[in-house]
Amino acid sequence: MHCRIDTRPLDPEALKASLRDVRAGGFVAFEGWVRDHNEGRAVTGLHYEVHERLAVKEGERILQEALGRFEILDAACHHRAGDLALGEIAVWVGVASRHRAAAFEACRYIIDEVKTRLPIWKKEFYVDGDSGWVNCAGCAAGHVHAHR
Amino acid sequence: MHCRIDTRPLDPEALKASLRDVRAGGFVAFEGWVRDHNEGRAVTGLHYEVHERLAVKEGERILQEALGRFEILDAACHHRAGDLALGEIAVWVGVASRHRAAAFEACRYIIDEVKTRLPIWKKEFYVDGDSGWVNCAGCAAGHVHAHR
Amino acid sequence: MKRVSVEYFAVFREQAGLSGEQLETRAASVGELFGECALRHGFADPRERCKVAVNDELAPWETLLADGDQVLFFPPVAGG
Amino acid sequence: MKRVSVEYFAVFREQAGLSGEQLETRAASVGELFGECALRHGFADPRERCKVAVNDELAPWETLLADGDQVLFFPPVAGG
Repeated sequence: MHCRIDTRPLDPEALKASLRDVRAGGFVAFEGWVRDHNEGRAVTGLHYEVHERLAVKEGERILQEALGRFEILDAACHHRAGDLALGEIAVWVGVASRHRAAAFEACRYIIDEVKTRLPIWKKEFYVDGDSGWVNCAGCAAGHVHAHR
Repeated sequence: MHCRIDTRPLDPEALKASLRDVRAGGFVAFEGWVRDHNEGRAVTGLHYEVHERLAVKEGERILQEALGRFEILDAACHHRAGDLALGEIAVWVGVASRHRAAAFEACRYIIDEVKTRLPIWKKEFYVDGDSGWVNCAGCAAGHVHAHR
Repeated sequence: MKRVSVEYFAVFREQAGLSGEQLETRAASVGELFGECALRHGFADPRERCKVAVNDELAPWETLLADGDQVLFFPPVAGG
Repeated sequence: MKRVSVEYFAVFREQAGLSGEQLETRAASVGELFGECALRHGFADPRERCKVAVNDELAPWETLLADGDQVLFFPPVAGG
């Protein structure tokens, strides 16, 4: 069970290897990829600001919850911080279990909770030079100018 | 969209690369791993017999169904044939979508259908030298002797 | 009498002791043909859990058997 | 009067124009303190969508403020 904030690109095969278990018959992974569009605007890349200590603490709590609620063997979650390009992996969640149903449910649970509970903020950069924090009132893209 | 039967080890990163799409924000993968136990018996490995032509045809039909039912961008499924060792990947399903909910649902749908519809048969080999076809009446493990 | 070819897979092949045979049969449907073969070779799996393909397409058990058909009998599948 | 330290993140840091400050306040709870800071710096996000951590632990808005507390104000999160 491990939750980490990484400033370097995530390596799914290495992360998966950390969950290897000969008792496991099913493995489910979720990857969040940086898209080229969001709400109709062309995105060129994004920046994740993370409060690392609290993000890891909350992430580990979520993984523990999943281990308690679902019949799984192990689970992990890694999230990127800093600048990301299109197509990069922003977040990786992996779950190994004896049977597949529990792996699907736990993986879904973990990513849903991670997205709403971890102190992580996403700033999108747009083709026209603007930028904006996602999910934040009164600071819609186009009103805030990029200052990287 | 592709479904294949492979006699060599599956390469998840290469398979995933085939589904890359800058419009995709979520990617879900399922891997079936060869476990060391099944129904209380210690397993040493297994053999998949596959009717390749019909398995590919039915697998492609399942992928088309998923593309029609869920808001996904692309999906693929590869299944091994032949002899597999513990821990090897027996089946890989990957789904890319704009939003994660559809990717989870489609991935779950595909693997559920693949397991019940593709003409693939699994023979398990046990520590005590016995073997048995899984899911088959009147031929429970221990009654059929290995003859690899 | 129709002449058909039959192929067996996995546990059916092992129980029959052969992977295929050429048969002459009066069976009207592929389901009826399966009944004949199951009886002769001692297949234990109930038909509801098995599948049949006729001329390279999965088919319902009610499919009428025609002279020259190629029939594949599939025991319960277990992919994954 | 209590002396507390406050830190701002993401859009709050940009809107405040600073990442942290030392404050003297009569606010009883961290929620009350947030109200003061939001007014002064023009934070637009409703409190229900924001979070607060006190002394390195996420905490409810009703948490009583104590002298020397380290308070972190988090705008709406967007991981993934």
